[in-house]
Amino acid sequence: MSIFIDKKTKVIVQGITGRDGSFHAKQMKNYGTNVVAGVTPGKGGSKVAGIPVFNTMQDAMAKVKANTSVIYVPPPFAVDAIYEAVSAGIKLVVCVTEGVPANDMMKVAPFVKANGARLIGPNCPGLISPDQSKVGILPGTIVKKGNIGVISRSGTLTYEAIWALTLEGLGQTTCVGIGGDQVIGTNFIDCLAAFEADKATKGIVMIGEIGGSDEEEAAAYIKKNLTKPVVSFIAGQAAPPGKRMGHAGAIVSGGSGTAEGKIKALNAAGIPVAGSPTELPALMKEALKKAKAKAAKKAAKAKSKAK
Amino acid sequence: MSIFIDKKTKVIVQGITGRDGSFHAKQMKNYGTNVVAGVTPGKGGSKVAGIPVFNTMQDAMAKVKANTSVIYVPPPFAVDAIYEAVSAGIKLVVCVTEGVPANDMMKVAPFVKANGARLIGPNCPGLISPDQSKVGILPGTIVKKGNIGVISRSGTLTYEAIWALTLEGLGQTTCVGIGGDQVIGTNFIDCLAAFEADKATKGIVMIGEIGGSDEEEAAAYIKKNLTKPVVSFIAGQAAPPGKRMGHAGAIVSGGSGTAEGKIKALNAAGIPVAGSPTELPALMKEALKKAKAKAAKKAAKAKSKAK
Amino acid sequence: MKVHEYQARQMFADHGVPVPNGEIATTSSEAYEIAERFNKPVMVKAQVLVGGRGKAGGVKYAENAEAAQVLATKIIDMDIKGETVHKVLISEAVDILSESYVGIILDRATQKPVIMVSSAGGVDIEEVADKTPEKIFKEYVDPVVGLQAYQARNLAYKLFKDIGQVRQGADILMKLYQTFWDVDASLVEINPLVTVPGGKVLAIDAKVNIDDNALYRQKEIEAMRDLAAEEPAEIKAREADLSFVKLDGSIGCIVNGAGLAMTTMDLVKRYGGEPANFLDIGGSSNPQKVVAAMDIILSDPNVRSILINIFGGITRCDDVASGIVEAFKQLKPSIPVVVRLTGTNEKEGKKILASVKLPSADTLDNVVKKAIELAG
Amino acid sequence: MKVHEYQARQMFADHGVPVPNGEIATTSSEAYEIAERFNKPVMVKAQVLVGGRGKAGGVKYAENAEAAQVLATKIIDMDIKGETVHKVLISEAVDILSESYVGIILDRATQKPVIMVSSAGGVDIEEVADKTPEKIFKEYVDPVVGLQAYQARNLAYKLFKDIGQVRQGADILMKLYQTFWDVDASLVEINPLVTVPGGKVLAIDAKVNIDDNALYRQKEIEAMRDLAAEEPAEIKAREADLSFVKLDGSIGCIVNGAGLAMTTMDLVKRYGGEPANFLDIGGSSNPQKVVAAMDIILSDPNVRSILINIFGGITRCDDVASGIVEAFKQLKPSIPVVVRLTGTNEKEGKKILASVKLPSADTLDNVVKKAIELAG
Repeated sequence: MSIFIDKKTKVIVQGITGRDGSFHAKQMKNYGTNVVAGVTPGKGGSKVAGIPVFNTMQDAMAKVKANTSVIYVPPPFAVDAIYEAVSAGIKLVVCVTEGVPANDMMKVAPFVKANGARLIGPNCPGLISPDQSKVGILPGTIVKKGNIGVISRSGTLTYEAIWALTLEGLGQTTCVGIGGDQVIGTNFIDCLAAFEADKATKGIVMIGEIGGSDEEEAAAYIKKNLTKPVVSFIAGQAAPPGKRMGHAGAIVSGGSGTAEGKIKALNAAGIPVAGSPTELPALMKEALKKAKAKAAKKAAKAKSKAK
Repeated sequence: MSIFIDKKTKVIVQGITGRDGSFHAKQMKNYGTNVVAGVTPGKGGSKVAGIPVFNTMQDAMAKVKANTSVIYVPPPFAVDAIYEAVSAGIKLVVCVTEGVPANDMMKVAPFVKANGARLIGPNCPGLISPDQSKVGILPGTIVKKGNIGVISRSGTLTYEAIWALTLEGLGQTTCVGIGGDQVIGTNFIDCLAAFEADKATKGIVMIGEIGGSDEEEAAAYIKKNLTKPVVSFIAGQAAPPGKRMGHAGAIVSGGSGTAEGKIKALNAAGIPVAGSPTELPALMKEALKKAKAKAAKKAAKAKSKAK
Repeated sequence: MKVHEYQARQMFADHGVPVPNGEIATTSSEAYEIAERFNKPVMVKAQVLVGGRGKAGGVKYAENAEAAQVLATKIIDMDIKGETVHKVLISEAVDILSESYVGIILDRATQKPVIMVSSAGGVDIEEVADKTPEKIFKEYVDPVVGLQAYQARNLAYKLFKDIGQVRQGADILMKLYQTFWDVDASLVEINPLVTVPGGKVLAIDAKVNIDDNALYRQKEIEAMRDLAAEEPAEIKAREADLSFVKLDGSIGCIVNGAGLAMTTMDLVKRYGGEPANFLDIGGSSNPQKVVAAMDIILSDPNVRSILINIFGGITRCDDVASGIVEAFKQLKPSIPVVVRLTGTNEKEGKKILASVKLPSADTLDNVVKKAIELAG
Repeated sequence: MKVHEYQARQMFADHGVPVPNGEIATTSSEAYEIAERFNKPVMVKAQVLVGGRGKAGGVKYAENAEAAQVLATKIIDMDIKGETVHKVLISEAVDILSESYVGIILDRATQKPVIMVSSAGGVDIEEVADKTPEKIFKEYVDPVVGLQAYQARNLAYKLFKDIGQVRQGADILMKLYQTFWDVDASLVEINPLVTVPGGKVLAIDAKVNIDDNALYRQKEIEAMRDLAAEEPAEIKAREADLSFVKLDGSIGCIVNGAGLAMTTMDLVKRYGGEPANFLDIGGSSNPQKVVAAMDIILSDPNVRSILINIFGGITRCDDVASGIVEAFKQLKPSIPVVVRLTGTNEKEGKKILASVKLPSADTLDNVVKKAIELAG
């Protein structure tokens, strides 16, 4: 099992004729993702890697029945692409594009929700459910099917974490990059809830970074709602305050959003935080062991009670 | 019983210090409506007819726990008053104000819905549940407690219809003026559904007028969903096309929205349409008789089956 | 409120919608000057608020300035469906390769603006909608987020094959929607939107209706109101803040509330009379409004009786009664007036009215019948 | 992006927010002229992008033009927290009766703009938020419908007792929100918003930060960027489309991806080194970016080793490797460089890299340790 994407995922690539769009359309197709169409205004009727291209999402959806789209169009057109996808009936929109103005995101994010769809991103690497589907730019070579869920605000840092897990034999159910911007469609809590509900997922790796209070809120949520073990890593301990560290969302301002504060909140919620991404597998193994022991104890107790 | 307002209705009057606001605040209070506060910016701390006045809805709601508000402020401020009421936690907003731009209404109407509230109006006389509560400007003197629900796009025409019913002994559960504008918060179908669900209501009078296709849609809805008898009147048979007849919504354009078309649609759905509002009571009595006979027949049938 | 084509095209141009060069002329010599300055064939277009000016001969092609002058002479002062032409638009003529229709209105059923386009442009769009609805394409706009570029593209693809024209068309739709929103329009229309040699897309007609409720914040547009194109009685009514529509019958009607005013008219017809007007004195009416209403109706020579039908609510019967008494003092009507007063402050009203000794009626149907009877 | 006070106050003024008269001076004689023209006491205010200029002596009161000239002489060329003052704002001094704080930022938790006000203005608002949070009042704005007048009133009532000032305050908040939205701000702030004798409400300071992601459509604002207030290396990095932040350590870092770049810095610290910078070459990187990155880092005399950490995804290892080879050719670095390449096209990348014979590492931790070791 998995969250958000699986074997039934049928993808339209918005901006399929661009450099990134065409490259990753092929990568997704090669991985086994069911890429059913692409859209680029003015390029309707052509093909990219055998994938039919349409002028509009409306045209594409009239021919193919997709449930997911992934956006590679430049920032000035990315928000329009989100509206277009949702209005055409797409239920999961993954926006890879980096550099979308926050004002536009504040308007489109509630629109997506009001229409019963889910947006992942923007400024995100997308998601992958190993051996099932890959939507976005996460490299298919570093993942492995298994029972760990991965959530991250970052891109390449996520690859690092996934790769560390894979090397240590900890495969994944789904890896989700939620994006590094201030306003994003799907946050940690949305993913945590989905992983908690996913039977195949046994443990969760959550990778945060400086800026905002998403990790603090996630920590509180985990403590209250999650039965599955979570381990974490927070990037940006060495970042100076007041400076944007690449991601629009990665900025410590006025003493809030620091790595220290986040680690403290996570530890207080009983969530182990790794000192390096490469330490995540060991932490996860220990957490799984503890969870198993706890479950066994509980089962034993229940059994003895039953007697 | 009743719909939308009853003994538990607690009202804040927005624009209570104006000419209409103060007059109708008193009228409502005299009728027995639980008017708990008024709001006029800059007049906080004063009183109107013993009702405390606050500067903002926020201040008012901090002191009194109202669930309903009624708006008498001038058109340029009416939409702000709707936002203010809903944001302060009001669940039923009645906007009496006439002359609100359609553009503003198109924006605020979905906001009200998204916040789980109901807007009635604008450009409406409000509503009254006889002997329970009166919110708006409907005269308390013409109604009588009973089991007929009244819905109307009009103001004084509604009084005419109610008065005719009252004179003929047909009392009302609730009378709702939904307003004469193009964009309104609550339409015929919303009210029809509420009356259908209200046990005390035995029959419904629906008063329409030229313009739009609300009556046609209501007719289709009634045919499909209503078990209670509905009788109707449509104003504007003598109206020339292309001219706005007072109400912003009362205009026949391009051959659509005619009284003829509406009457045809209603008749096709089995709904009798009166030639004059004064004929409504007779039509309603007949409809009630028929419904009773039908119910008796059904009961008898059920009984015979049970044997 | 309706505005003239030249005013609407200015609103379009202000928002970047491409329109041909054009200027307004009120005399034929002005028409000549403009056409000469353009130094191109022009269209001479009557500026009237009624529809169907083309069929009525109000839109003509002029090869040169001389021809423009001749045509302007013919068109200025022409009567089109009762409206006199006072101005003509002199607009550069273009070679038309294709004609489309583009319109935006408020869709009442969805409570959203809807944009409609059809490649069957230049003709009566209602006929297209009626006979070949499949030729009309629509996009509903979420009013809180506004028209999105993809929606404009979706529609533009229905009008054009060429990607350059699709882009122009989509851009025009975005700008037209912005116009619709900015001017508080209840309708904006380009019919036709044309393509010309070289591939350019142009709006060669412009229609805009404004939401009357928004005029308080559209002062510049309100100032465009063409009083010359209106009934004098309607102008007077608006100044007195009355809702008034002139009709051709003999029974003058003064009513409070639009629905009741329509119903009163309907009943006049039902009982064999013909209403002379729709007149709603509105909600919180002051006595002066009644005087103004009476004055307006009395100025119509067709009127043979007046019925006043008041169901007091927000309107108080005593206010209306004072107005009636005052109107009798000031206007001394020579035709019969019948009054029905009921509702808020009915007693007080009837007391006041006793001084003028008018025939009265107690029900809606009776006051109508009485007025018809009195009209003879 | 930060803009100067005088630029921010212009944005406010353009939206109708009342500000005292003020003009910018780059020399003390200009300061004299402006103050003389105003013919009133003025404030001489250093225009720097760093905070805390008041405490640093960059904001002074001048009774007359002579005093203004003297103060301007002192303030111009002053160093405030590493930033040199090049311009001073000469602004009419006002008698201050009360000071409030007003700010709008994007609230990440609710994903809405939040307006914050406090009657405890003129001081460090973060201290107020920390010590007396009950003195700060907030309204969250629904971004699709914008700030509503009632919200502005709610807040204005928290700042003022006088209804006239409440109205002014509410109006200023509406206009400030419009500014926030129109300029794509990530922050707008008035601290303090003051009342003066006669009852007028005025913004006497102005702060605006712009969302970097929106600069593509805020060309006029982007042109306001003060290159003199920035690190030359940061300017160079922006021109090369690199995310770069200068730090004080000795280990230069070139990484793809912001999260990984931060993590690399964190690990440098963890393993006993000090990072010289944050540098993210971004996603679809071309070889030239690597050359530019290397150039920027080599220009920092503190740097003693460079680590390149690439996890290929959208970035391809072969592109980066080509860039490294090219950088070695062009720049001939004299300090050690250690490279870790993994992910997309790793094999091809390593093949290309073989030509320069660099020390390499296969894991994140190892490349960091190696760089520290090489820095000595």
